Amino acid sequence: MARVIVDVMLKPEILDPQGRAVQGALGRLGLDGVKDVRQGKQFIVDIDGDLEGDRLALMEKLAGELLSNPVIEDFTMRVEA
Amino acid sequence: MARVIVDVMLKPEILDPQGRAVQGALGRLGLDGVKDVRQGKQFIVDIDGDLEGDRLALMEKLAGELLSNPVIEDFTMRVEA
Amino acid sequence: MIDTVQHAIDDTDHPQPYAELGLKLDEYERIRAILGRRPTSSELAMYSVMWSEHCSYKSSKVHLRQFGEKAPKTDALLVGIGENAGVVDIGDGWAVTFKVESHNHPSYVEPYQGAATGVGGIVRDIISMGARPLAVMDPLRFGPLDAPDTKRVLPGIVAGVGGYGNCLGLPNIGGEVVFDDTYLGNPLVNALCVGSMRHEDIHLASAKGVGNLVVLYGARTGGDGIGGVSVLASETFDADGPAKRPSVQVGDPFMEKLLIEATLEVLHAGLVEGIQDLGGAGISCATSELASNGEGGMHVWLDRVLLRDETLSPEEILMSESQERMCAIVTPENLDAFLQMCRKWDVEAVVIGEVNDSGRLTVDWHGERIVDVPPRTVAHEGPVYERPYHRPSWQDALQADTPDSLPRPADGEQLRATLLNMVGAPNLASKSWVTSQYDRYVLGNTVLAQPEDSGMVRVDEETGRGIAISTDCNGRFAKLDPYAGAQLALAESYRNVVAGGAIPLAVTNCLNFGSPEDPEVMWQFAEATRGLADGCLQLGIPVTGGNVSFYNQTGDTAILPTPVVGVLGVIDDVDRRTPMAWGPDGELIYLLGDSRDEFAGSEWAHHVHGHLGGLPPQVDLERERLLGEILVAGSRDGMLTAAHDVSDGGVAQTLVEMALKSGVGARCWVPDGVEPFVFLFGESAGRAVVVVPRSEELRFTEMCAARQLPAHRIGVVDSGLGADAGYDAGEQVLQFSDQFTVTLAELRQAHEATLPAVLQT
Amino acid sequence: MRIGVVTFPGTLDDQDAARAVTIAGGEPVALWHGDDDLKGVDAVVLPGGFSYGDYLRCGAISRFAPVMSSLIPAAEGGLPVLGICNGFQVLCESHLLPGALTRNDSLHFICRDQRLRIERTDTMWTGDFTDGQEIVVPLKNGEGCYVADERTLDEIEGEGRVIARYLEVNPNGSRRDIAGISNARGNVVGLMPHPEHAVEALTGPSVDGLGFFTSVLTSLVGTR
Ligand SMILES: Nc1ncnc2c1ncn2[C@@H]1O[C@H](COP(=O)(O)OP(=O)(O)O)[C@@H](O)[C@H]1O
Ligand SMILES: [Mg+2]
Repeated sequence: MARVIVDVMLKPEILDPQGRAVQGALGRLGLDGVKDVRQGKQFIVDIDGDLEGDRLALMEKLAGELLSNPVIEDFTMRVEA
Repeated sequence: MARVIVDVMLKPEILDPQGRAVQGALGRLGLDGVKDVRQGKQFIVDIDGDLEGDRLALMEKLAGELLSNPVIEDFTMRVEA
Repeated sequence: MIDTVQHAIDDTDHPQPYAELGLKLDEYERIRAILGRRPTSSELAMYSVMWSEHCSYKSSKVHLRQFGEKAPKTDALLVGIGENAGVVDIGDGWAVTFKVESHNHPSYVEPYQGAATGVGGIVRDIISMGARPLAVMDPLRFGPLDAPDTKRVLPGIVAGVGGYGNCLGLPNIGGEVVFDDTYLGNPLVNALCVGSMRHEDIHLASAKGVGNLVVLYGARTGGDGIGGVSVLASETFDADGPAKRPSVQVGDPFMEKLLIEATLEVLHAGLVEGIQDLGGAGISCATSELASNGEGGMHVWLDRVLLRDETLSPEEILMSESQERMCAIVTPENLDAFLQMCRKWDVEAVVIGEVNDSGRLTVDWHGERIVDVPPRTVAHEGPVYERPYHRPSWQDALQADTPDSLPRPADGEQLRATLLNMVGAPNLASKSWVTSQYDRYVLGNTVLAQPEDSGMVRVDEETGRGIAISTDCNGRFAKLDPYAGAQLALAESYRNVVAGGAIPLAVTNCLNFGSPEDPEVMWQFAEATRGLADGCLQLGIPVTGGNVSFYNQTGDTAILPTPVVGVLGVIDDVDRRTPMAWGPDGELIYLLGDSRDEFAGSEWAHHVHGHLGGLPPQVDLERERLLGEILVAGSRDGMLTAAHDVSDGGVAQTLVEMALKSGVGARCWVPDGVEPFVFLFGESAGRAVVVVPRSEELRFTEMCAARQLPAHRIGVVDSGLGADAGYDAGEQVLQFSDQFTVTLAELRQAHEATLPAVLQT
Repeated sequence: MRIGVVTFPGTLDDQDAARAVTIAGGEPVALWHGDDDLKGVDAVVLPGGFSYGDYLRCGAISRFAPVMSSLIPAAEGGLPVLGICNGFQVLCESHLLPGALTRNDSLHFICRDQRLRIERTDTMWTGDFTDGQEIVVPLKNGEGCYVADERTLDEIEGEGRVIARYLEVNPNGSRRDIAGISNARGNVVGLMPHPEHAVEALTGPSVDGLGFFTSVLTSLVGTR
């Protein structure tokens, strides 16, 4: 059993209205000095057996093509055994 | 300058239609053995100065009340200096 | 440890948590008497949810009977009260079903999901009748606009209604947004759905045919919402359900869309003998109702239910209120075809039971019998209460406290200021901050939607046959006099439907009240119900269904009694609808009906003076009916360019809304014998403003005279008044002769700024 | 002329798109997401809706549907394809069109009658409009904010591939007020607003949307 965690974030040059809205709200609720907020997605994928070789490569490919859109997003992926 | 990373996930007992849709897609695209997928949010908050004492407590409170909805979501928060 | 029937027989004195499940001791004793032993824990779960106020209508039943007893004779009713939703014949072989339901308490706890699942639930009611859903509506009520909790609750509820309905592909064609202090700790989220079908496609919830199979299909069953609707809707908030399960249901509109398509396919293919949606009380409700309406026997293998969470106990599976599930009765020969259509739509389906003639509902869990009950005692023979009620001690004082001595605007300048203030009042201001979050175009059949008087959709693309619906209620009127208030709600809804040119056919309602255990609230309920039933009889339109929501209160303070009434009308060609925007220069503006000095419960008294007292406007349902006949005839014979009913905010509000919608100004005057202030802001019932082309004036006024409906010419559409009034020549203005002039730009600003100013973040 | 209309699970405006095709004088042909057979149609409309619930990202899951495995090469080969709203999102996710559509800057779903200017009339879907023509059609979306990096934006502007722009109000924060774009060849067009809801005076704010559907019929006749 493996657990794959994929974090997806908008590329820095793409406007993030949700992050901006959160930044505004944090300020209004009294948290000073918030410079920037980005809102991304996190996927937790639980998968049977070991994730190696071809399956690992496929997971990596899908993280980059399905779970994230390379036109606007970056992703990171890590596997926890 | 501190960086706060807040991960927000639906509580395990709450239905996650997004995760289910992703699970279905991963399977159709040839990744076998996917047992479960949960989709959550990640916030990256960059904040001036050190985050300690009251400000840290406030950030923690807002992570639990603003960034996540305690009725249906759990969160974890970590601070990177 | 599974509590089996055998175990219940052997260990019959085992103490049971009936009180925590919301059952009273005598109710528990009755269950024991029915079964001749103590119930198993699964049986107790079933009885407790099915006998809750929400599912059993135990406090309201004795009053609701009037809707049947006093039902007017009509051929239009194909299926009456008691089914998932009533069905009305609209002609040409078409039938329509509609219903409104509340999701008040869940929406307070979790606004987005509460409202979303409210929409999801009512849509399933409509598809379970065999109808294709056509549209949704959402009557909403909140605390004061500027209250912090309103800012928490309102955006979430609106996003939830929109999120679910938009994703399902159902146009939102109307609703209400009302603000009042009493809803602060208890907002009202009512949701309406309407659907259409051919007569031969009507389906009912019954399990007929020994040997037929019970198929559960749709989403998997999870732990969400256990005790949700029932606990939340029946008792007040502090009594939360079983601790380890969240009492919030999460909706999946995508699954519901697939469920609609799959359901309509299996129904049209003739693969279904009976069908039932799963809402409050989940599998308990669906199986006991299906069995009780059918041959009277059913066996269920509960361990076959597909689960999202393998740790669920059988009691929890029986009670789970997971969304997006349906139950169908299918013959063994049709099973494969049924399952295949489900697969086409990626919908999971599994046989969980079988119809038999045992007269019992039996449930097994891995080979052990955990339920063995007569299904009628669960579904239909729950407790019925004659709750005590009496006229509130404060009612006389409230009615004696008339608005007559409130200071009124004295001259044109003050009237003008009052108008600008009123059109921006939260209850009268533009609701487009809300409605612009709703898709009103999808399906391509929406003929009228917000801000029109009614929502109108085309049912038949060939002939243009269509329907119109409006929902209304002024809770302040209902507080002043619940009997009259319910009739005023009915009258307003009726008027909104006829204003568009449709002929009213049927009524649905959502009766939102405080605690039925409070005799004064119970009196409000009894009076409102009586008023509505009498009113429907007089107008000749039957109540086909509805919903009761009790326990809407914060502490001891109940909400305004809020009997929301929805009227459905038919129009044989939607091309002949009457919109609210007036046409070109020179058309004549008429006020139909009588204007009296009636301000009790009015928006003016509420908004300007914070006053509530006196007797509500006079109700004259014969007059409403006559007004309706004139408006329908005017539409049918092409005599009217526009029509708009007069209600909250009076004639002034009506004229402003018509002018803003069309963007063209008008010159108006006050008819003889009426005080300007009373004319502009009074809220007498039975009135509408219509716009008549000059060529039709004689024909129209003669018709009104012949039918003895008062018709006063009160204005003329005029785009060229700007220069006379000292503005730029092109400036559009509304001019009240001898009183004041105001530009449409000022009115628009006042009307449209209110909601965004508070809600835009 | 046979125009395919694709239905994915969660597609909502397929019946409207088919109606628009009919009113324009074409013959609508239903195409199913799970079937890679394009049935020999002359053009395809990807209608609006919430395919796969719009979970993950709008259009992200639909892109991998069997029908797309035929449609993508056909579009690259010149088959006229119009993606409306969710269909536009699918086209971007499929990389038939550049850029992406993200959450509206207001963070709300928005439904309004939207004024647009037609910027280019030499695509297969806009030929019946006049240059610079202003039209009003419904707009309804939650994720309609068109984004791309500056280089890409400059490139599509430079090649004249912006086919429609928002006027008066930019309802969702789209870069450079972009409401619709085409590919270089002009056969694939993506549009956020909904022309299929503006084909009958009775139910739409105008009949301006019809032009998209008549355009493709006209251009197909021309190429035959
Ligand atoms: N929550 C809502 N959802 C959809 N439409 C709404 C909602 N609230 C108000 N509307 C629409 O806005 C318009 C104005 O509402 P209202 O003033 O209550 O109408 P009326 O007084 O004619 O009943 C109507 O078309 C109504 O259907
Ligand atoms: Mg009205």
